Amino acid sequence: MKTPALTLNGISKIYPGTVALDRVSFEVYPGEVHGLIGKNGAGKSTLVGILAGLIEPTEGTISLGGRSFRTLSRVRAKREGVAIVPQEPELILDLSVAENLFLGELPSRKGLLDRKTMRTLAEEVLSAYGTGINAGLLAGDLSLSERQLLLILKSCVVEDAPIVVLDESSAPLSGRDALILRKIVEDLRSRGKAIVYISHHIDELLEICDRMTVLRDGKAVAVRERASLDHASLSELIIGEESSLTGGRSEDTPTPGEEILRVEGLSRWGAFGDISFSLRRGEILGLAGLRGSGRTELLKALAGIDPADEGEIFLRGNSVRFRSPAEALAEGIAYLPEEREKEGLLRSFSIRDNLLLNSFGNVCGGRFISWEKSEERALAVFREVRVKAFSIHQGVDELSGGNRQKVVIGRIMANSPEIYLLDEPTRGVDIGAKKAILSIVSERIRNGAGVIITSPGLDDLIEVCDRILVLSKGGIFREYERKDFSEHRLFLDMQGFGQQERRGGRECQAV
Amino acid sequence: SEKKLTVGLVVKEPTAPYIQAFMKAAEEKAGELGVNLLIRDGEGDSIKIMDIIDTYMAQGIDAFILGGAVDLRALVPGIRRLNEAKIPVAALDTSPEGGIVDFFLSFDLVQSSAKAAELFVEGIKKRNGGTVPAGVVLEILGDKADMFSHACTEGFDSVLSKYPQLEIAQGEGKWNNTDSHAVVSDLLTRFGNGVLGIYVQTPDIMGPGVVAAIEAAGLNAADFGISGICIGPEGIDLIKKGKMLGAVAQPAYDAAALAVQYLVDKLRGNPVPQIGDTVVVEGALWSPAKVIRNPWADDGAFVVLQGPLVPQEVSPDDPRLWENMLTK
Amino acid sequence: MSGSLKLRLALLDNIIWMMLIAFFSVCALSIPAFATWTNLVNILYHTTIMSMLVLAQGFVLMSGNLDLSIDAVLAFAPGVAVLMSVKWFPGLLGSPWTAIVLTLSIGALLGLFNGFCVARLGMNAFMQTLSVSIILRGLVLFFIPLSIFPLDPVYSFIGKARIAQLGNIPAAIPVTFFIFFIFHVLINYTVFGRNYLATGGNARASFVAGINTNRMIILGFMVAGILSAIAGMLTAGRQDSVSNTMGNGMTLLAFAGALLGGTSMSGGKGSAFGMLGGAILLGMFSNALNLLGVKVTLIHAAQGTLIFLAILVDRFRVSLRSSMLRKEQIRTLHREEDRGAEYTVGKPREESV
Amino acid sequence: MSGSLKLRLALLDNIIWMMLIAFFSVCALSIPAFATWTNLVNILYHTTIMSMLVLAQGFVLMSGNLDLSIDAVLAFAPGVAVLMSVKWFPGLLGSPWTAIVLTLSIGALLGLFNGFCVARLGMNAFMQTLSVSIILRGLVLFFIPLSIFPLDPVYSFIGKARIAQLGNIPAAIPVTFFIFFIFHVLINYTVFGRNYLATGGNARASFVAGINTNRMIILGFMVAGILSAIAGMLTAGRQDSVSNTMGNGMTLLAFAGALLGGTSMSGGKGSAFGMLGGAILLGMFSNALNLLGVKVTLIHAAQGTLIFLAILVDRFRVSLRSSMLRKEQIRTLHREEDRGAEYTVGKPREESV
Ligand SMILES: Nc1ncnc2c1ncn2[C@@H]1O[C@H](COP(=O)(O)OP(=O)(O)OP(=O)(O)O)[C@@H](O)[C@H]1O
Ligand SMILES: Nc1ncnc2c1ncn2[C@@H]1O[C@H](COP(=O)(O)OP(=O)(O)OP(=O)(O)O)[C@@H](O)[C@H]1O
Ligand SMILES: [Mg+2]
Ligand SMILES: [Mg+2]
Repeated sequence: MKTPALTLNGISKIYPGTVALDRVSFEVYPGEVHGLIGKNGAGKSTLVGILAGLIEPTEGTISLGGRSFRTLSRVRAKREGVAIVPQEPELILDLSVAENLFLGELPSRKGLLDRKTMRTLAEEVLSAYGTGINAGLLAGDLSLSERQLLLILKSCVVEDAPIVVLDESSAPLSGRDALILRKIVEDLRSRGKAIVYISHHIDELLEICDRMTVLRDGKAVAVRERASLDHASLSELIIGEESSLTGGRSEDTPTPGEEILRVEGLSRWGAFGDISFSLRRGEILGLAGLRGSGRTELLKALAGIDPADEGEIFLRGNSVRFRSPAEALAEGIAYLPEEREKEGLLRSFSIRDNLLLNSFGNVCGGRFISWEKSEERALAVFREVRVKAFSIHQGVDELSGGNRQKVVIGRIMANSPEIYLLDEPTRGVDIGAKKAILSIVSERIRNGAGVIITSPGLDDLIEVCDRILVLSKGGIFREYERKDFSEHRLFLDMQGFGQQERRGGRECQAV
Repeated sequence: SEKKLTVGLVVKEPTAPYIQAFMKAAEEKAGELGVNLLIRDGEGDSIKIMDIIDTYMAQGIDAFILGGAVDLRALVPGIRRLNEAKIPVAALDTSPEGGIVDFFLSFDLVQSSAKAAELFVEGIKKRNGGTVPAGVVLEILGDKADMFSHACTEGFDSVLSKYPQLEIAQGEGKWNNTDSHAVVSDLLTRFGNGVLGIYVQTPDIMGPGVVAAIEAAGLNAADFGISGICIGPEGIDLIKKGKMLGAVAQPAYDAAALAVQYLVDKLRGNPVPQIGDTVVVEGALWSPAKVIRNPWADDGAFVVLQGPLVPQEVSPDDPRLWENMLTK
Repeated sequence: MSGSLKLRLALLDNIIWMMLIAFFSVCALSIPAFATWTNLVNILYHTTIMSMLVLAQGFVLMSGNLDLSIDAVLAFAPGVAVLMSVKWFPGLLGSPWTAIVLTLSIGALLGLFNGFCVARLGMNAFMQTLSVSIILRGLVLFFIPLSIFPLDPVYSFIGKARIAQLGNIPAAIPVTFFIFFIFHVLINYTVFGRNYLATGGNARASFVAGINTNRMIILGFMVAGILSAIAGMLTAGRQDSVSNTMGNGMTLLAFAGALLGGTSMSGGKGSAFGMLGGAILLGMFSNALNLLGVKVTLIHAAQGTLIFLAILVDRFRVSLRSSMLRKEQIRTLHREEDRGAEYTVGKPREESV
Repeated sequence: MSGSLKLRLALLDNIIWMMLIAFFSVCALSIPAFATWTNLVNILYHTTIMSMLVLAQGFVLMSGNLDLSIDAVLAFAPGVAVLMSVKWFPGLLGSPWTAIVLTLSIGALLGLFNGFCVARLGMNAFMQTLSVSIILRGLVLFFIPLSIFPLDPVYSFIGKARIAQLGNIPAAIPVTFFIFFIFHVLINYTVFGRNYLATGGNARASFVAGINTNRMIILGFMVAGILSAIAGMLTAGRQDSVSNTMGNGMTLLAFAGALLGGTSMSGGKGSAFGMLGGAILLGMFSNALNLLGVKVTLIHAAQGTLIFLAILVDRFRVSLRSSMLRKEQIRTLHREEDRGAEYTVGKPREESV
């Protein structure tokens, strides 16, 4: 029998008010991709954080390569061969791509930085997997997906560690980048590395993992071989008792009402061009596209965050021009940001204050705050989006990644806007919560409001949308009615095969 | 027996050596007379000084000494509160411009500055064959915001106005050597060889910087006839080395000792100097001291102490100079 | 959560007031003249000016910026206002009421300028307010080489007058308390206050969420300007003159007061009462040292040490708080265990970041 | 990217030197004695002390912290070192070389203390260094009520001596340049430098990447302490004495110099040459105003205005930079069009290909 590359023994982690892990034991063998699964707040990130020396355990031992530790510092863990891509990955935006890639082990000669070697090595790594990222750029110039890819390459390839932890690394990746990740993981497995893989995507888990450990409320409840699992049984394992997945789109949806938003010839230099479409009340419109296809930029333009250079927006028939999100919000347009840490959350605020961030005025109906009313409203939203926390007065900093996402979604709902611009609302939430969010979108939110939604994968869109626009290189490529939805065709369109119906696009970027 | 008297002293700010002399003299005198002495730092801030006055009054002081201040008008409400409480007040260095100040003990800043300025002009004459040629003289100020500085300039101007051929260029040395060094370097550059002399308001804390700047420019400090008021230990050193022409010695030590003496005398009912008197103490550098009505405050006596010129009137080694008493 | 825990947490969250009370008690027991009515009134009276600056600085900090020009505004606003009303346009603006309005307006305008440059032009707040501060100090020196006095009693009222009906305490004290109360309400009970705090917590996220963050930042600077102008009126009133050295060097201590009072350098946090506590603590330190008769050359070192100890205590609050919560959690778990739940818990340990 | 664009970008990135050259040219043309050898040497000589402080502050800023105690260390380190070697233990530590080593060690120890409290105890850097600064200033006053002079020529060498072989320029100038050069290499060409910058850029990410961020922060403060101690030796040497007012009030201007030189308040950015430029620009401002004969009462206001203008110019660099890059991108697109690439440029068109 092989010896495990790592063993966690009876690990507990107690936070004030929360037991994040309760005597969890966990093993991973070399050459194995070990899935770590569970609902939001089950304790996955805490577990791998302890393994990587980011979090100090309350009790238990960690064994790596035959040695036992009660706690690990990050420096120590790294020396013992643990590489990690954390759930909220961060780069040093002012350093170059190459420097970020080698941070912590910069190539040097006698203490002096060896830039040439670094550049060459970086280009090698970046091109080996066909990422198309330029090593000379600053990290700050990269898109979200590219940044994530960069960190994955750093941990998986550059650090060349025997143990690699990927905490929901596929979440921000769009289509092709997700394939690159898969290829990287395959390589690691074939080279005998031990990989801990966290994800909420059932299909992805089934495809990649060899074994899976299920966490539920901080306890390891099961360890299963891939062979013994299928889609349904895995979902059931994750969700637990409430095994029947409620939610999703019910088929008898009301027919959309009058047009509330129309966009004509909207362009912004460098992002998208000549975009025209309309949205009706009660309609859910999906935006599909690859990384950099311009979905986020388009939504930001509609929300007044980065206003468009050209074109017109008609709201309920009137031409409007928003210079700031405040103006858009006043007209009932709310935007759910894609980057929840940077643009969504206030880390020094409690859950309640985050939920009501821009709706205190609405909720209290004036300039002065009634804390009773606010509390009531916040609690209602808190329950509706099912944040796992013991109180709405807890800081958002103390929440798991998925629960933070739920808080941001709750905030959008607290304001009851007329147009919802939801940029990847289901990112990082577990399958149960995902169903719940999608059902909120398709059942409740759409009543009297219009929704524009994006998602990194197509299945969410296919599930809830009435219509899908495929964006490619900043232009609308094709439009699908619900009856024409086909995953295959949508996918091909996203890649940009066939340009016949192309409208607008990057050619107008020079305007 | 009566209760032990308490005298409260507030100093302008304790970084300068002559303030150290105030504190030392007051302490010694208080010990000698058997009274308590409290000392606080006014941090060059009138509000702070008034805060301390309030605190002193809460503590129940019997007499108050103001050891210099940056702004002489702004602290007047504090002096008035002392007057209302019938607490006698003495002032050193500079006088408050309001309220009743029982004893103001200092040399006359304007007069002393004029005396130093006359020495300064004499020096120019001597270096230029007995005449005052046309040219530039530098006046290195302390701090434009400080009333002390204003009085010095007034005295300096009163003499220099008689020599219209002299152009005065001011520079701010901020009461420290680094800034006086920089500003003198710049002004020497600006006027090239045309500088006839350098007047430094208070060479005790700006002199070494000025001398260093002159020497850094490859020139000889003796050619600039540096003069001013207040000497300080470093000034004494410069005089001995011949790098400073001379300065009016500030009677810092004696003034503080006299302040304690007079206040205690007044409280104990002993005779104190009255306006119109002349105080004479054999062998004291500050004697004879005329006592006149305080021209700045609402009322009170100004005991005008003498400030002799060093080294012209008194040797730099004279043991009666506070500079020599402090560093002994 | 048990009641006693809640109480202890509340005490911890108001640690500045706990420190204040602790320090007060020690002083009251050991320094004779300390706990007298006169001395306590003195402490509060002496704190009024600094507390306005602490509030000004703290308020700007809450929005994630900082203002180094507050002490210069303190001198400039009343200086120029009095000049205008007494010297430049005595006919037009001669009334002391006009002078008061002028003072506050000048403060607000200077704040507007700072805020505009920071929010709209994207200047670095540190550099912006530092350069404005140097310019204003320079102008004050130019305009007011010599003090202007006496002031009209109406103008000097809030700084100087004593209120006979209230045990003869200085008017400045109730005025200060009232202003702090207003800010307490503003910060905690208005939508503006929440939006303002949010801007400091994460400006980008607040902007995206539809808060007019630029306006918040500009208003923050304006408020700081007005508060500094009030501090200037208090100063001028107290000394019954305007002079060019007013407020010199108070800015850094104002920072210290605000931070001690629980404001965060990185924005998004702050309470008016905390800041008041911070200001009073600083005032009490210097009062106690003065009464104690610490040697004058050592008084600064002693004051610095007290401040250092205060931040050390404040620092331990954070660890204490989480350890208290954790203990409580463990207690709950044990109770569950007794009831047959399956948890057992090991020794709690400090968490490192 | 075209060569000319690269050049223009490089110029923009060194805007502080561009401003310096521009300001220099204006002064050289309009102020008679300005562009003389002596005056230029003077400017550099006067800048040496401030430039050390700018480097100290800038270096700490790069790691995302700040240090308000640098000017107090400037006075404390040489003060106590000289006291020890001249008064307290003349037998043991009497050599001026020991005094130099002592000075630097005291600077380093004070930095270590600051760094330890900030990195390990999690104290707020502002409060930590502010309180240390107050304490040190207090102790300096206590230990050095009167200046100590003269100093040993070995000790005062770097502050005072002139080097005959180098056209008689003060030793301080080459020493300063050499230190800046060392830091240039340290920051840009060593692994330590990159790790240090990374810590300031994003402490969390650097921590995850396995960098000992606490060590970086502590080292940063220690370096600042040593540089401040060197600044103190330069000051003491120049005035040939140690006195308690040395360095008073220089900290804020050191910030200004560092920020003008391109350092960022939020860390992760900074270049040694930029900081040198910032320090020299500040020195040139005050030199030019002195040479111009600006009235003493207006000199502060003028200096503040110049600083304000400098940050305004610096501010425009950012917009200018992105507009230049944007134009370049358009040009590239045009070129692609000429080559018949699949994208068409110009007015948005309905059809394509
Ligand atoms: N700093 C903290 N303070 C208090 N509680 C915390 C803290 N960090 C995490 N928790 C709690 O620990 C539990 C486990 O969180 P963890 O981040 O490990 O969940 P997760 O399984 O990774 O969830 P997700 O899928 O949403 O990322 C959650 O209930 C969370 O609220
Ligand atoms: N901050 C930025 N700086 C420079 N370019 C950017 C920035 N943000 C986006 N872009 C560019 O704008 C274009 C559109 O990006 P956008 O984020 O809208 O794409 P997306 O379809 O939302 O993709 P993703 O899957 O990454 O969310 C891309 O070419 C991207 O590189
Ligand atoms: Mg997680
Ligand atoms: Mg996107």
